[in-house]
Amino acid sequence: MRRLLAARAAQAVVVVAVVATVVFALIHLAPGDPFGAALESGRVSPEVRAEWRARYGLDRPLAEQYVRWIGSVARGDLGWSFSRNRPVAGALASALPNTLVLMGTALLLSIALGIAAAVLQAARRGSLVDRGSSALLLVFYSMPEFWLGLMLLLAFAYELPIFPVSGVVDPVMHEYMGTWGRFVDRVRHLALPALTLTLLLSAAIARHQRAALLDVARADFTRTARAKGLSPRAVLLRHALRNSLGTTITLLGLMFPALLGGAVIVETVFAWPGMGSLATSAIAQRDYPLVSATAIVGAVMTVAGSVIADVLGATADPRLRDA
Amino acid sequence: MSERAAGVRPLVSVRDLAVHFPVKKGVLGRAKGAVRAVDGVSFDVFPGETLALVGESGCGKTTTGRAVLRLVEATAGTILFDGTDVRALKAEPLRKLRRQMQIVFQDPFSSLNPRMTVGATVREGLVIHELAEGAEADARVRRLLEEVGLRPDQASRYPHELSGGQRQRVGIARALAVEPRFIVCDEPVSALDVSVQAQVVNLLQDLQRDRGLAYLFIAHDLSVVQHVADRVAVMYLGRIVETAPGEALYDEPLMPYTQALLSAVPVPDPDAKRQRIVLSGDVPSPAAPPSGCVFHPRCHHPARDAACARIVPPLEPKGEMSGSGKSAGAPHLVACIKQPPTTVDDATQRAAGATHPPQRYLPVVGAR
Amino acid sequence: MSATSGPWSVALRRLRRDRVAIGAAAAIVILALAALLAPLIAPYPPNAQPDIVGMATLPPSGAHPFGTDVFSRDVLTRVMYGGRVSLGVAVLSIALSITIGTAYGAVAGYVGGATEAAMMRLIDALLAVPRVLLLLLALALWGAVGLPALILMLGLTGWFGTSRLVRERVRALSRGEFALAARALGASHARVLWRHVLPSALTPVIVAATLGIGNVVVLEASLSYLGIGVRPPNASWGNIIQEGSEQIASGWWIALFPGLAILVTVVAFNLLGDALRDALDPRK
Amino acid sequence: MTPDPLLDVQNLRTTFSTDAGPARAVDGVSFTVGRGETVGLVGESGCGKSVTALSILRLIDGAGRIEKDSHILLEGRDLLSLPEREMRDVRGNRVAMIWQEPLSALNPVMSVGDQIAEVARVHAHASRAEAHAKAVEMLRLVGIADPEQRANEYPHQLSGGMRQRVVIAMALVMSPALLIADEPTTALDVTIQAQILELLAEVQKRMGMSILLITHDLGVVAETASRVVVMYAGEVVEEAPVRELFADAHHPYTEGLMRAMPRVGGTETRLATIPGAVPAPTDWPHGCRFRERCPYAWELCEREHPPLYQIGAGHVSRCHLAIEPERRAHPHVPIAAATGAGAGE
Amino acid sequence: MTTRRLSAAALLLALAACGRGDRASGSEGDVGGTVVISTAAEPDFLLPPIILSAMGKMVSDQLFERLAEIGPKMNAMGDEGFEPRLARHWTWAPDSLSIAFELDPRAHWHDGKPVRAADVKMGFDLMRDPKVASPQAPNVAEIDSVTVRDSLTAVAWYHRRSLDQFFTAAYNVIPVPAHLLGSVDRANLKADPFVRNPVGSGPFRFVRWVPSQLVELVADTTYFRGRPKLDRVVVSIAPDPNTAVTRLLAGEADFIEVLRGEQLAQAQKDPKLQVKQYGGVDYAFLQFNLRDPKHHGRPHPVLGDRNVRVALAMALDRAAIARNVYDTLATVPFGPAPRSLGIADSTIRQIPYDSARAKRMLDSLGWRDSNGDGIREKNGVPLRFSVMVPGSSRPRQRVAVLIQEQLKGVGADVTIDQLDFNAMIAKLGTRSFDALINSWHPDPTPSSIRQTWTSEGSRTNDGSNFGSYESPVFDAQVDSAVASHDAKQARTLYLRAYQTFVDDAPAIMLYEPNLVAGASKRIRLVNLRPDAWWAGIAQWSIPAGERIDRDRIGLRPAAR
Repeated sequence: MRRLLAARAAQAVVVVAVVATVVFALIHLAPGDPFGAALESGRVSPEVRAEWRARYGLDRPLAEQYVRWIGSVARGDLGWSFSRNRPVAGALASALPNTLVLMGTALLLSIALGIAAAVLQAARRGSLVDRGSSALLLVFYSMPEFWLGLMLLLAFAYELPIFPVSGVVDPVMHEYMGTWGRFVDRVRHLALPALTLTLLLSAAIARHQRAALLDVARADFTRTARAKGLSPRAVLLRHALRNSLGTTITLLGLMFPALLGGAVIVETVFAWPGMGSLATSAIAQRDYPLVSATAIVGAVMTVAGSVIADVLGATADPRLRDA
Repeated sequence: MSERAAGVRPLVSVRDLAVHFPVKKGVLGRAKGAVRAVDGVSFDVFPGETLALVGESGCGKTTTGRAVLRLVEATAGTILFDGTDVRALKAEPLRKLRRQMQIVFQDPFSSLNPRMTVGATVREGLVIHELAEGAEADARVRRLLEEVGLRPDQASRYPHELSGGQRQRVGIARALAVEPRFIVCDEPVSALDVSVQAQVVNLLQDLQRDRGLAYLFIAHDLSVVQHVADRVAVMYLGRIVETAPGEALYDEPLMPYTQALLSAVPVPDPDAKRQRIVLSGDVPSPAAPPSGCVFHPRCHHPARDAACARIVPPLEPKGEMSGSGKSAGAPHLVACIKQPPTTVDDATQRAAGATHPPQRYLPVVGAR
Repeated sequence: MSATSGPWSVALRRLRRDRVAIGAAAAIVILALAALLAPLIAPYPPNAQPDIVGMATLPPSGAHPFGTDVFSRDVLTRVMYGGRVSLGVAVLSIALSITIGTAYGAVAGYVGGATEAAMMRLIDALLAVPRVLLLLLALALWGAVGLPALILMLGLTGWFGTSRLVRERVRALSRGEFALAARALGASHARVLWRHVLPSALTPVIVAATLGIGNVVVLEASLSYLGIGVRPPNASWGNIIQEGSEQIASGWWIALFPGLAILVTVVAFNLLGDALRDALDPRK
Repeated sequence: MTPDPLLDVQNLRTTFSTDAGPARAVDGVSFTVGRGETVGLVGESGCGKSVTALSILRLIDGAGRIEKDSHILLEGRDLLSLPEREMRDVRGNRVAMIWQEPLSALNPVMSVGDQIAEVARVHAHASRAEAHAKAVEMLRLVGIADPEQRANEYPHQLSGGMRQRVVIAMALVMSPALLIADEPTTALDVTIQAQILELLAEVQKRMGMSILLITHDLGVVAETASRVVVMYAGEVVEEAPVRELFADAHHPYTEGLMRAMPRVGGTETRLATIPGAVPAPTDWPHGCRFRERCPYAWELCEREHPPLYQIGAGHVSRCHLAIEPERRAHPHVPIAAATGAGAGE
Repeated sequence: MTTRRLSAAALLLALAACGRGDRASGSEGDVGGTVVISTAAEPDFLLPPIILSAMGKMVSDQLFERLAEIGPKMNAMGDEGFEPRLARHWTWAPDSLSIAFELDPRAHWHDGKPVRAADVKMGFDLMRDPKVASPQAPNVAEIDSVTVRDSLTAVAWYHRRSLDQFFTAAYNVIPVPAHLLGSVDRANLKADPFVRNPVGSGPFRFVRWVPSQLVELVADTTYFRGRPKLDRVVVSIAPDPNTAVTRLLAGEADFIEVLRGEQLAQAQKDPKLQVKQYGGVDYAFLQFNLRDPKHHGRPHPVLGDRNVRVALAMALDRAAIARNVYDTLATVPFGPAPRSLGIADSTIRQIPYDSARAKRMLDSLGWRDSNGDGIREKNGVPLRFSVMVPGSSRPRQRVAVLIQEQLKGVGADVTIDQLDFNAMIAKLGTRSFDALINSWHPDPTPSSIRQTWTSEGSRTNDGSNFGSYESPVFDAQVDSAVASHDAKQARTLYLRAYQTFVDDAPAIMLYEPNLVAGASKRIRLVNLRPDAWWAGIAQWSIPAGERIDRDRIGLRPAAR
């Protein structure tokens, strides 16, 4: 397990380096001066502009810029955000926890929901419950994130104002609430964005988990378990579920970027001040240091997610532990 | 190795063949050790004869067969095909040479392209080597199908529409299409039912007779091997531990491993009372083979002692030149320092910690 | 058995018996026809603004079954024309990404060794960036892009998964026995790859492509929602929704119908993809 | 056949629905297994022997079903009429099963100790500790060294032979009355096969259970079974005590099988073959199902489905030769030469 | 809408925010309460010399007091009507080349230190220092220097006399605390903690700024001119305009500066909300580039011809466009000045909407559709141009689509080039565009037209005459209007210039929106000025009986 972790950590470094390179290449491949627009407003004197360019090394040869860029990424120095007027690291530090809360909640809920649905479906395979819930899940699975978000917003914030429309907490009152009040406030704000992601994600998980369960149900050892005299329930929960979890965990690892992508859109719809909102606004404002940093942090999160998936997968499947 | 029947040159001659697969670890896939799948194997196959390579799963027999055809790259050793150094060939001459040496696989289903009809599969060799095209190729495909016992109209079938035996016949027809001189038969009948197995075994024998083919017949089933082989080589953990003409090997197996192997084969005769040698434990991992004689940890030879763990036994002649027919004059070679006669003299053995002198040990005499 | 019992005709026969697959295919055909034939069958010109003061944002009626938008344009017509863009973008970009992904994955999987390791590390890295983010970055960097560039970018960001899939299949198949048999016959690497490995490796790719079309339709809609997808005056389902999302209370029909079109499309492609996967499943 | 048999299978018919129509995989099979006896169930792939085994445990699922008029009496109780809950008490308890592929038969994510213990937990309602102790005891019984350690290992960490020992240990936890062994050594190397067969013989001696040994290998049957049931095309075609069968096989199929089998020490240079292949279970031929491959077949064989004829004591054969034995002297083709253009496959 | 304001940043920051200096008064009953202002814009900084964004301006105006405030007549010429703020009174030098401001000794910074003349100088110096690169440097270009005469007297020295020289110092030079900013690294001023955590001298104190979420201010009860009625002002930052409105409709916010269309209708129906029109100074137009975007020396191949521009203007039903986008809340402007400034009027002759005539005119100019593709050509050049619109402005995107379709009707092919804001700025800077839909938020002095429409504005780097409209006649008319000292005469001269502008059609005036603010009914809104709705926040109040939870927080600091 330790070897697995070490290998994955080394792999993660490679991945992040490649992502940093790709982002650098993208920015420098794009037409025009990458940092031009931010400096181009007529109010900035040429001298100042030259000074800024020098400060960010934009006057150097591309190769040197690249080395500096990789070097600063390696040091964790992510630069200065033009649009936020603060260090990129600070902007990330305030956004990241919100994203983690949103994604973490959605992930936990959807794993629980998705697996529960799949177990129910697999247990009643072919029944009305199975087919009905499969159809419903497919519809959720097929919905654009923003559309589902908009519909939930329309229903539960507009027409039936149970939940707040945006943000992480009540902007004004939160600071003046008690501990319980704050908790409730957070949960209320979290509800709709987390629900949106959860519905989409649990639909995906349930679909895969159901297929995995049915696959396992065909496996020889499931027959062995039945031949031992186990009840269908015990076979499903003790043998089939545990085995199929492996593929679901792997799937979650692979789905992590998509989940992050979904979070970007959901955060935008619900004005959730996380990495996604940060990235979209940074991109809209051509704040390249911030854009690059969000891409890199996104990659780090993805890699971390896949490492976690690997570790969990190895916990669920001893074969992977020795691999 | 064998200088019998002066003037007959081996068609295939393999010397000190080794195939090691690296065990990869870490991010960059650095090799950390190797699986010694084949570790110093030598043998000859003469025109028109069948050499059987026998052993249990994982002993390296399939890898050996593939390495001879350069379908896996050998780590060391030489492979001569009709005098040509196969390992030294560049891509194009190798491609050309493949016309002369073919392979038939164990699993007739996975070795056929599911998306190609029987006809296309058989025809492919003709196309590749530009042996025939158009109507002529069609005619040759039909002839080949008939020759292996299929109906010509089955050319338009797909593999999944055929039975196991029929598929294996297609595999054989594919190999025959390019008119090879040598075929590696890699467990060609072990996936088949008994009744079908007999059909395919007979077919292979008929083809050998009609076309003068040489076979390297890889198998784990000693009873099938006895029926097809002129000579038999027994492999264990990547090495040949005994080789002899068929009759000699089955009559008087000298390597303790061969003895155990032979004794373990169930005999379809309820009245046969035989002494069975049941080996303890499992085959060790080829990534960490035992020192000395690789078989020594499981050996039942009464003279087994510390020297067995120290001395790598040479594959040396132990009996008189025997054999009849195609294998006439082939020697009986065994890798065991405890089975006299041996070139590893007493002094050497004692120096390696031997406590027992070699002694003739024949617990399974006359399986025949 | 008939002479046409190759894997594809078997799959087709299975599909023809699958009522869900038939329904999904029918839905796709209807949507595609409505889009393709829009210039012939759409009730109005797509961009005509008959009366921007009096006819803007009218609810569905006999004359305008899907209502009108803020510019007094017919929403049904717009949805039909939008389908041309949405489906066209999806199909073309999937075709592009499948081509690139297959070529890349095939090379990596067939060549193997250090080359493969390096190629796949790159894929790992590219897969680690959420595609939406990558697209946002690229589209923002290149500024306003036309449809060809959008297709190009969707295609260029969509092939990583395919290449992985192809790599795995090619790797397994090219080391498998029938590829070995072909090599033993003297077939060149190119021939083994092209004739033996790729045709079998493509089965899951075709399923993935079918499922992928739905994904790209959603992705295009999301990008348009974020304001960087298909730009007006080109109608796409995504930007009709975007326009409509601002009238959601007073003109719900503007966003609803293209949204339903997306939903039906994606559900249909998902069902078809699932059916295709089952039909091509050799275990059955 | 046996008085008061342990298992009495009567007219078992198991059908699967397939794209090509109903497949009568097992089609009216009857046989018995006496107490303490080892019965060999022999046949080639597709003959229905494995389906028979699964039917006994009622583990047929999906597209398959056991027809109404079938009976499987275990100690006099018809398993087919038991409610599912009671049937579960039979599985793994009175009747246990071991499988062909020990690796796939074991749950890869559960330690082997837990998998063995599970049987004790379910049937003996043992506590966790008791069950674990039982698992270790069983591992020791099947000859696994260092059982305490091995109990915590997972299937992939064991060798093929050891895995099969684990499967056997799992089957023996409740000292079942009947052990069904479905090709228990087919996936194993010959030296390991010898070990496993020896183990089975030993535990049978010690525990006294009956064994239904399903195999295609006549050699294995000759060495282990006391009575042999030969199946072909979903039917029993011959049943006899093992010596009698090997000495005097009556059914042409059994005869062909014996001759087609290469044997160590055999003298023939050329094997006899059975031409053609097993017909499809969706489309059994009428009359005698073997007649198209049979060297003796005549028009009666096409007209009339042969019943099981009594040949001798405990010896039955589904072949019309029983009533016209002189025809055996006149095969259509010399049996040894039947090879080559076997286009009828 | 926020970015629309931003796009006019150059002018916005020249704007005089004037406010009547009502003293805080009234009973105990209307002191207290929280107002949550919903916006989609985030302040950039909170230190006046480096602020560029409108929202930064709005917040800093609550935090930082200026020397004097413009009077109710909004007169920017001379000091007539100006009311004292930090400056108790001021003295003109006899030659009018300097003005001495005497500070109110009661004025103090929120850290308790008194406001001193050095603070005025510091405010000016920061604007002027090239290291700071203040975007507002041009706004104080008229001032040569600020000196400290004594601790309470600061003197502004001018290069030359002008009508708005008092306004320049009193409005644009905002004192900042020298004792806190004296030692900052000016080259890195934007990174200094102060700019995100300022100490001001105004009626509200800074509490906190959570990026992209909120800025919170609380009443300074020791403010020398009397504490504001509200306890607390929170700027709640939404990521987009829709969300900002939604927050008001959902009751999470109390005020939004602009409501329109559907959302306005919703707010009007909502019993908890009030809507309030307050005019506006914005005007939007379709601006043409008169120069060839590829060769600046040549006229634009299509739009360089005045007659073509006039024909295009005739083809546009501007009333319908305004109606479609703003319903009744916008009117077609008379000329390049909004009605609310009172300088332009209906006497200016307009180009009528007459598409038939537009077609005839184009025909006679030689633009004919000879190849039948629906688009006119002349000498092989198609009547085709692209129109830039910022991706952030929905109304302008909508207008672009309307214009596109209407011009298609007369055989002109318009492509819409939707750009993000910065990309658009870059193209404007290099003049590489055909046309754009833009909007100005001009300052109350009509002279600002120089920057936007005269030759001067087209040549200099700071100018905003992106279309290179260079008419000597118009230039001369504007110059004489600016030079005039008589208001009546100036008005006549300006009207003449506007007429020239309308006839030349370098841009087609589209609409001037009538801004409507939305607010919770419990807020008593005071002094929503067309140019600066926030001018009266210190006087807004919430009656005790109508307060809700957040109004009752009081002045206590946040629990954290």
